Amino acid sequence: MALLEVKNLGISFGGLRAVNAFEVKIEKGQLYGLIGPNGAGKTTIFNLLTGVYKPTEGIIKLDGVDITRKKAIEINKAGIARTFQNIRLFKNLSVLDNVKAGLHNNYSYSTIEGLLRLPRYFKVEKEMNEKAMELLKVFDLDKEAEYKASNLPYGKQRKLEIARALATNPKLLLLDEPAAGMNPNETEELMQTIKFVQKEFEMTILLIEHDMKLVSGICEEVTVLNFGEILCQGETKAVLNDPQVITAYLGE
Amino acid sequence: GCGKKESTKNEGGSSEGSAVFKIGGTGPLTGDAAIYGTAVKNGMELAIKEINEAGGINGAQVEYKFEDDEADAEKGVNAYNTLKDWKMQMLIGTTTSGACEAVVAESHNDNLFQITPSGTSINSVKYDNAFRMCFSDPAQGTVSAQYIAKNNLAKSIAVIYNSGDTYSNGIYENFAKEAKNQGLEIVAAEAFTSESNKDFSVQLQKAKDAGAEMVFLPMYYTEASLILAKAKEMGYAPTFFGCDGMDGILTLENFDTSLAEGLMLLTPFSVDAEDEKTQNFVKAYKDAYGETPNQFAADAYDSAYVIKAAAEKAGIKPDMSVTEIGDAMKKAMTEIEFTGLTGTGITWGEDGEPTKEPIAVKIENGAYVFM
Amino acid sequence: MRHLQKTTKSNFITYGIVILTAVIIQVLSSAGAISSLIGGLLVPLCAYMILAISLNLVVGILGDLSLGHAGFMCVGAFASAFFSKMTVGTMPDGLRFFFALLIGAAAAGLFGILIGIPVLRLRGDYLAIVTLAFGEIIKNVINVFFIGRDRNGLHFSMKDSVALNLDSTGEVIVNGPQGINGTPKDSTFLIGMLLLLIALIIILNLINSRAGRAIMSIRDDRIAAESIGINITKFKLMAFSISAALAGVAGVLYAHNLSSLVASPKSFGYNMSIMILVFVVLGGIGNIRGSLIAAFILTLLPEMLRGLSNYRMLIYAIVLILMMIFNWSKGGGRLKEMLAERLRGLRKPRTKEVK
Amino acid sequence: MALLEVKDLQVYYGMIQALKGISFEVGQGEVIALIGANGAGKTTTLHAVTGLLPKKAGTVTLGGRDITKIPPHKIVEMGMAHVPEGRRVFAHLSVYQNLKMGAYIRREKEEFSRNLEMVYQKFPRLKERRNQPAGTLSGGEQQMLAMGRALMSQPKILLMDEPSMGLSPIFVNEIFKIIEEVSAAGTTVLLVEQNAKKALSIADRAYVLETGNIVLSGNARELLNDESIKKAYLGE
Amino acid sequence: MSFLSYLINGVSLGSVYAIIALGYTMVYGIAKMLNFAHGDIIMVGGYAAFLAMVNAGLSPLIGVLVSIVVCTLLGVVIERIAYKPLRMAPPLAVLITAIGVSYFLQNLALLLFGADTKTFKSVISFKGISLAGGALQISGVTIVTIAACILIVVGLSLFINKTRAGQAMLAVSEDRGAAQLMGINVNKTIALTFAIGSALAAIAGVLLCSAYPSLNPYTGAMPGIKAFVAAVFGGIGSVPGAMVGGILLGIIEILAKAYISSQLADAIVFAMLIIILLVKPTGIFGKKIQEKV
Ligand SMILES: Nc1ncnc2c1ncn2[C@@H]1O[C@H](COP(=O)(O)OP(=O)(O)OP(=O)(O)O)[C@@H](O)[C@H]1O
Ligand SMILES: Nc1ncnc2c1ncn2[C@@H]1O[C@H](COP(=O)(O)OP(=O)(O)OP(=O)(O)O)[C@@H](O)[C@H]1O
Ligand SMILES: [Mg+2]
Ligand SMILES: [Mg+2]
Repeated sequence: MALLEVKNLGISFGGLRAVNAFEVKIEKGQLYGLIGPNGAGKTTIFNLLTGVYKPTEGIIKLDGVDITRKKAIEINKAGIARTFQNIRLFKNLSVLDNVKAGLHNNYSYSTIEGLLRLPRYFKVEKEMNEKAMELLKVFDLDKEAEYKASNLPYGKQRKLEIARALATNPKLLLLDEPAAGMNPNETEELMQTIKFVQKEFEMTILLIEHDMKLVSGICEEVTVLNFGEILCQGETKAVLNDPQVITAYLGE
Repeated sequence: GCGKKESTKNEGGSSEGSAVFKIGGTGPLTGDAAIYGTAVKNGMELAIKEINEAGGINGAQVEYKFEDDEADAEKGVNAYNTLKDWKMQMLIGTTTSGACEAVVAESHNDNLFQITPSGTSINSVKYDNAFRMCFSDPAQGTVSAQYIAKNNLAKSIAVIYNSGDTYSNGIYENFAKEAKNQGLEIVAAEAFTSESNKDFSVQLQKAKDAGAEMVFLPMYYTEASLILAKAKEMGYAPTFFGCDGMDGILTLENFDTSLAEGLMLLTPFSVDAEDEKTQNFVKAYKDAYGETPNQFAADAYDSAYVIKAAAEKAGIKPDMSVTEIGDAMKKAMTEIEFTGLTGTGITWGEDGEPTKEPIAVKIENGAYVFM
Repeated sequence: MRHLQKTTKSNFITYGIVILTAVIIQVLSSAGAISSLIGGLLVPLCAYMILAISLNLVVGILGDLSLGHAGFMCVGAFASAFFSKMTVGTMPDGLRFFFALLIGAAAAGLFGILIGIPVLRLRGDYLAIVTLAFGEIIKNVINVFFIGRDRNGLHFSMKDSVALNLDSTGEVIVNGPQGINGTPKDSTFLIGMLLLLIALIIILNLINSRAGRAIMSIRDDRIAAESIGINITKFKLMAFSISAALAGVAGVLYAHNLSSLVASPKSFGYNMSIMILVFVVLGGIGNIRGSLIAAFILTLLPEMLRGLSNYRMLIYAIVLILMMIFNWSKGGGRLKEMLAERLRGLRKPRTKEVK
Repeated sequence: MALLEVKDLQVYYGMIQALKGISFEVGQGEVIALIGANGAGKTTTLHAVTGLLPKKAGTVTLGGRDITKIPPHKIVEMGMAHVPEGRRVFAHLSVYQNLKMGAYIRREKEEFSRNLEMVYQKFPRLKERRNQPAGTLSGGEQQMLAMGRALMSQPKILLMDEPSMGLSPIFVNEIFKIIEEVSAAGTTVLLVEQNAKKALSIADRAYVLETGNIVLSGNARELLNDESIKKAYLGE
Repeated sequence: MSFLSYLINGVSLGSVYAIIALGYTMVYGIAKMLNFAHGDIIMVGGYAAFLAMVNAGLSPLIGVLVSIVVCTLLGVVIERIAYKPLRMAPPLAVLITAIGVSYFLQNLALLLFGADTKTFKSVISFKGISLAGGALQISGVTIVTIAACILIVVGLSLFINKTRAGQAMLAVSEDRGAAQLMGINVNKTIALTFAIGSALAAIAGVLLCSAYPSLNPYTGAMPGIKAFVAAVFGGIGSVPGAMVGGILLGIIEILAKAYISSQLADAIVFAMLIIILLVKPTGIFGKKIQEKV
């Protein structure tokens, strides 16, 4: 059974049909790409998958469970975590606390235990710190653990967002243009990291990206979206050589 | 006019040696009740200056200090404590009931003699160390109802009162109680609050619809002036009956006094009174502060003279302790008989209440006429 | 963890300051070196400091502007004063005051949950106005409550005290706008300081725990917080109700310090709420220790300025404006930089810079 | 003389020095690329030039006039336009209103309609969405709007902060074509780009920024073939 | 009949709230700050007109003009001294400064003019109209106030949408940094906003005092808060919203007093406000734009 199964997903804004009849099946452990021209509806699909927008029709199933129209929190608990096209970090928290916020639901003690500083508080906080540092190390952010998140340079902020999403221990990770604003070397490094995450955490990843080097480099399959509709879907290499995709999206 | 306060100095009199009495005063000098505190401060200041010129109390000069309490209980206690640090021996205060109730608990602890010029609520003089210069709320409310019934002024009465104000509410309640006894019918009792004290159309409309012949206004004159203006605009002309807070309406700057024509009120003091005492006071006050005194100023002025009278009766000396003075004054207060601006032959009971008869006046041709 | 150590250290400095202040004042006061004015201000100071830190939980930590904090204080004050008046003489003073504290905190906390309904739907200035409205409603409604007691039990009215129909043994306990008179004077400076310390521990421990992190992440980015599974409803309500309960405790202190308690605009209206907000902003939004210091200074300032008589509130206003400008403007920033540079010789910079 | 001249520019964020005394110049009609890694100080440079950030030291001259202390709106009136990082579109205003804001310093009606036509022709998507609130545009669409808005003022010199960020490959080519067009029409361009390859291929000259210092500069074609550049910024 | 007359009274009261709210919303919408001192500028406007008319004996029209000039200057000066240094500060810091300014104006007025209330002289000589044989009265002040409101709404809307300065205001309200990049002088625009807001405060002050002729240093405080409520009610920054919000507030207040309880009227007004905001979380005219994620 596929980890993510989307059928006939659609949404309109006023008169604008932003996404129409979107379908996708992503297997466990896959690294899947979502590409398409600007305004094609990619980010909107992420928003539908994560409960930010409610679809007008369609079904979303995660690991066989119907999560359509569930609230954002429930969807996260069900196993989807994401990053945002416009970075959304907890700006005033430290880098470490950003990740620890992501650990919120997986490491638990009651508020009373926290207020009274009972032993469990210290035990769980210690575990959280260890886990968070472990994640930060993956993204080479451990040295900046105590910085305020907003003081990080852009590229590191993007990485931190991924670390935070991973901290929620998702089954499916959604990345919205993770390489935007990075130069080719930084992109290269990021590709390695994403690959590493896929392997190390046995993660299923769906990503949006305009950097074709990244897409062709790590995505196993892609879907191309155009004007809210699926233009092409399949194995990466084949799709990127599809003449339709070239005229609509890639150019040259 | 503006800017007429020539002096904001708090201390007056001479302060040579320690042979002076220290009298404190408290009341709101800022905030929206500042007008009352300022009047009390001025009245008290005027009296103490005169007393000092005339040789002081028991041969000792009097020093005084007035502290702002913003008409608030907590600030009132702060003001009281500030005065204590200054070594106050007696207190004229506080001006407003709410603050007075908090302060009197403190002064009771210290057994410090206190006379409030204008704190009208029952609890303002709850303890034996506290006396009152003005009428109490029950006195005013009850007497008003009795007066109206006795003179057959009206049968159906509407009341407009400030439900958020201790003074207004206190008078209203006692008025209502007594009205029942007197067979008067309260056809409408409409409240307002200090958050909505601009528009009185509804209250007046209800009074009118209920067919009230008289509207009783237990409130201060600033709000009453708006009510009178609105009633005129509505073409509604019942008899208006006020209480002592109404005094001052005629001297409200730029106020069209014709609006107050026919207004009746019970007041212990009237600037138009023809006795020499009042006239001298009014003149001296005008000279000093550039404005016409109201009843708060008169009560404060009297309070200072009451202290003088009682102090002389008790024979206290400035070097006595606060408690000694307190005990002596308490006793003396019940023994003196005082005649001042706000009444003649006033005596006090142990409960701190004065025996004062309110005088009913009516406004005719822009002046008070005794009835 | 270094991180944990750093915040813990900072927290203990705050506790230390509070305890030290308490000890110094207690020593001075038993030596008779404290004026009546300061002596009288001690309990209100504790109450204001508790109010400031509790409001900071909502404004600084949760990031919602609340203009109705005095309302919660009002609820705590009236609920507890009512209880104390009812039970005076039936139990030891200490026990009664303990129950009064619990009741005040619980009542205010309950109202904190009640206001949760709008809080969850509204944002920014729309929320601010609703909290303001809420505070005004509380004050207005308390002003029409009349409760009396006689041998037939409790009587209740929303009209006036006459309508209570008390018999000769009757006593009006809550008298509408005249409030509650004669509340036992149970508050002392030491109790106040103890409560302040407890409030501080609650708030600082909350901030540095799982729940606090959740609350702060909601402040920084609501959508991102939802996306990582943080329950907005739960934590917003938690912040509001804890903050309200602590404000209620401040109200209990306040009510049991003055013998007359009235829900006047001055003591429980929006002006008071704004006053508390001033403490929070001046002390630094989200900075708990700063709130304490600001509340302390700004409560004392007008009293210290009494010598200036009528100019005092004017000067207070000017000082307030100048402090804000000093804190936040470019010019003020430069001034601060200069001061910091002077200090730098003494101390190494605390924050690490991004390379 | 160069149109824009920057000398010994130093900028601080509080205690952090972001620019450590950089100098560069942009000649009339040139396309200059400014490249560098994340956090090198590119955005900071542009902000300081347009006056959005205060300068600790150094001078900036535009057309021979010292603009170091001149406020941004005056600099814009002198013919400088800036496509800022993060796009900064007026989120609640429509696309059309945003473009109108771009023409704030141009009062002429005719000029306005001509420029509007030009922008709509370069970015047909904007014409399609002219009544949509800018805040609801997709990332790429907002980027187009930010560019279009800057062009509406008919600038003498155009500063662009990563104009290709978030654009689809086909549109990245398009945007560089547009930059060339704009340049050909006589506008001087200062371009900050992560896509160094594309930037260097259309630029005349380039500067390389590293942690607040200019470490390298020269002819763009030459830099494109420079080994160290290739390694550090072109990913080859 | 009595309902009608209550309604008219509600509109009268509401029109005063509305005219105050218009000035409020102007500053609120453009400079994005809660100018808690707005009510006090209204008070200053009242005093300026009072002094001109009563003490200097000038005609009402001149009195209004004097008031407008005084308030406009005051508004600009306050902005320059107290708010401009705080351009980079968080909004809450500016809010607190505004409160400082409010205290300052109140206490300065207390020192200059004294605590005693003055009775304002209405600037409107028009007596109003009576309907239904005198049973219903619409006062002259009400009619003038409503007319002034409508004029101001139309004028402001035209100004904002049609003039360059108005466009600049729109841009500044959205993003000050980006506005600068359009060539807009942000400081000048905000100063102009304050000037207009304060001029409106002067007009509001004169009309408020004409409708409710009592003037003291605290006259503006409560109406200021009510106007704030009205502005939020109508939708923050919406000019027509401020007017509608104000009038609605007046009507609710009067009807609550008339039909429910005069003691609880304030509570009812605020409760209604909460309920309406729960149904429409951005006010009556507030635009709800979904945040793009
Ligand atoms: N809330 C909204 N209201 C109106 N239109 C919207 C809204 N959200 C998105 N749109 C429109 O829907 C379309 C799809 O937007 P979306 O953000 O999904 O594009 P995208 O594929 O992510 O593009 P890009 O690569 O540029 O980020 C766009 O044309 C956008 O203008
Ligand atoms: N507001 C700020 N406060 C503190 N430091 C900042 C601020 N803005 C930028 N910095 C720091 O200044 C340095 C230069 O940042 P700048 O944004 O100019 O870099 P950039 O070259 O544009 O990078 P990018 O490619 O990520 O956009 C970085 O180290 C950054 O962390
Ligand atoms: Mg997108
Ligand atoms: Mg940048």
